[in-house]
Amino acid sequence: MPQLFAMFAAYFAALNRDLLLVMRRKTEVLTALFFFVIVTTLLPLGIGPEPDLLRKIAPGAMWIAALLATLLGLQRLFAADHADGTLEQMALSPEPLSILVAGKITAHWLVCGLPLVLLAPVIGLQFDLPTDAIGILMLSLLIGTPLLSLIGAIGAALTLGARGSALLVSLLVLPLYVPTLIFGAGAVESYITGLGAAGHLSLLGALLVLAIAFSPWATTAALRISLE
Amino acid sequence: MLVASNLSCIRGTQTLFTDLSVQLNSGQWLYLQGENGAGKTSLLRILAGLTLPAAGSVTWHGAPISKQRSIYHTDMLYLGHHASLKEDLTLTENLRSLMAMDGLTVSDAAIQDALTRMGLARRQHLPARVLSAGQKRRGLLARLLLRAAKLWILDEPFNALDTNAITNLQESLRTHLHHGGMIILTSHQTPDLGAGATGFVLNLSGSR
Amino acid sequence: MQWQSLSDFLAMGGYGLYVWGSFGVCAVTMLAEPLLVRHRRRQALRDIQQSQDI
Amino acid sequence: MINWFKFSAPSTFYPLAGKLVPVFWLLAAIFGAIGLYIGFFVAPTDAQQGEGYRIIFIHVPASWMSMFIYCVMAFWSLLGLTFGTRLSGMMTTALAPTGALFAFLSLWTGALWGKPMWGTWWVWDARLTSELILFFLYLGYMALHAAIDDPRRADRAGAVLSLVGVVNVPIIYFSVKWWNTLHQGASVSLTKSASMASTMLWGMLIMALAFWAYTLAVALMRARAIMLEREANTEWVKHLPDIRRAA
Repeated sequence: MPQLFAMFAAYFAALNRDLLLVMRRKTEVLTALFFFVIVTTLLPLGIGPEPDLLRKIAPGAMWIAALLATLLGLQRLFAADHADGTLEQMALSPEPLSILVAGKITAHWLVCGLPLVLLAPVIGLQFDLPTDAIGILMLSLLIGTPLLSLIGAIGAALTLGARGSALLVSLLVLPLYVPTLIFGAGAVESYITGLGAAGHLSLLGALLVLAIAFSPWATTAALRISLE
Repeated sequence: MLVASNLSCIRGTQTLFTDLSVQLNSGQWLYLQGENGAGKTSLLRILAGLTLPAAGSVTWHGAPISKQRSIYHTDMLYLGHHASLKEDLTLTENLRSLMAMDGLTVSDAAIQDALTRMGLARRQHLPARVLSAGQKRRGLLARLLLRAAKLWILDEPFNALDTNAITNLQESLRTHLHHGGMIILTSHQTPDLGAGATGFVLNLSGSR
Repeated sequence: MQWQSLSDFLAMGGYGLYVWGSFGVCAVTMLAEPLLVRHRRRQALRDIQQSQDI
Repeated sequence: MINWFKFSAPSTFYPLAGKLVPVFWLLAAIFGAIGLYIGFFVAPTDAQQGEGYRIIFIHVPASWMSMFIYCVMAFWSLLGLTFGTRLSGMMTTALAPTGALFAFLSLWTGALWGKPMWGTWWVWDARLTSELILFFLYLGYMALHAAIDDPRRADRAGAVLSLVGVVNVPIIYFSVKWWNTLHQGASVSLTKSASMASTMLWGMLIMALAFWAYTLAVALMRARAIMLEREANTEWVKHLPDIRRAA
């Protein structure tokens, strides 16, 4: 029992530290958020103001914007810790590194993913989405954005210390994001067309469970390799 | 206690050392010598369990360190080249989060005490970014006092320290050895670890 | 045998461009790859040779 | 029991691979000749697709190989991460470009098949789309490996990536398939429309064998080159008979 408690303490320590760092340097949250807002605002300007068309592209457009916004800060997820040596100390902690990594991924989601979920209704209104569809959109983002952080962490860890890592992360991570994008945007779309979103959402949930089990482990393996 | 046998290390296409064996018992120190690029840091990282050796094994109390990571990392503390401090956090916050991520809770009083002993009492609430290199180094060394680790692995601990701080640190090292601790370190200058403790000097430059 | 003549064979019943486009690219790449690999091995051998001569 | 670790030492593997390469070239040539003969002279003209369908004799085997090679890479990666053998990383790296080549060929021939049959170079068909993503996975592996300077680290990072990839490939495939049926896009697939006559199946199987032998030959050649590059400073390389011959 005390061991379990120590593990939770370590998890929250990693989470707290990253949140504290974000509080000290607020630009990081705002970058992802601004990017999301700007892309989703520019799209109607580029495509045209017809409400029918906008409603049709809304789920896909917002999901792609969320995906790219997540990608934007991904490369920095471990880079700072790697550069200042704190990652080394985390790897030498008596607590499992995967627990600390899970804490960091949670922090990344709270900073980059959750704000997008909360902002989605406002953007949804821009695209003239009906209220209940906005609810489904928020739900799909709520399940899907942690998935983006979890999968992205693997890519961020793998490219640590590699040349041109910012571009490399996108190349590695984007193919892995395909199922998330399909189920996430698909949920909203099939709800709008009257097919119901339950199937998509439960598959998204299954992927999330799989990623929670698998991603911290793979990320840890990648981090240990990059520390060598 | 700590036994490394037949270690070899390859960096890129270059072989830094082969068939290197070391044993360290309670109350003993190991001082690594060698020019830049001879593999001192690589050896330290292998002994700390950060890097896998190309061949050979490291055991702690008879079991390989990779098999008992949690136990070994409780007993061992490694301080590397890096400051290992977050620039935006104060020294107290830095130490507190490092300790918490090690699964240990320490009181703020204990942190304050350790920082005071390192001569940083008045700097404890400043963000690390405004501190000098030596002050950061001392802030990190305060971890030695907070963690009850048996084995200290220190990469150039005297770097950037002034004479006063060097004397201070040497005193800490001597006390640690006196209480049965173990120390492995690299340094440009030969450290004075007291006549009472036994130790070895390992010269790495001969391997090329 | 369903081909009356060579030109008939090459025409592929009107699909010549597509069929030979596929098989041609396949043949070219599968010939080029081993050649590139052979070049790479020779280069490696040459580098070792040079480093030994010095 | 055979000592596999002995075979996995580059100094033993290098000459062994050298002996195997010509064997696989011969196999590739024989199977290739038989496969092409079946493809062009034995297989009859398709009632619906005319002669255009003959593309599947390379399209389908290339797609099979591109998936198979990725699985083999994942297998070597797992071996490499668990046992830390040097050979596994070299084999994975040696296989990747060939796998990417087959993925590319699959896409290329798919496009050339699609144009006369569907009237378009590209459809977001489930198979084509997942093949495209597989191609990106190969490119990702090669880019990651090339971006890390230390080959040992590059091998291990690549191994983690290919394992993550192999878990994702079926998920990607099913997600794309589901997405495709939902959108009622082109549901025509290559194998379904060509009624799978046994001559065609045989032709594809033999072509697949030819590609398999080709892959082994090229991958072993590339593994030999990689060994020379990486182990240039070791004793066994210095005493290699090849060094004299190359002069």
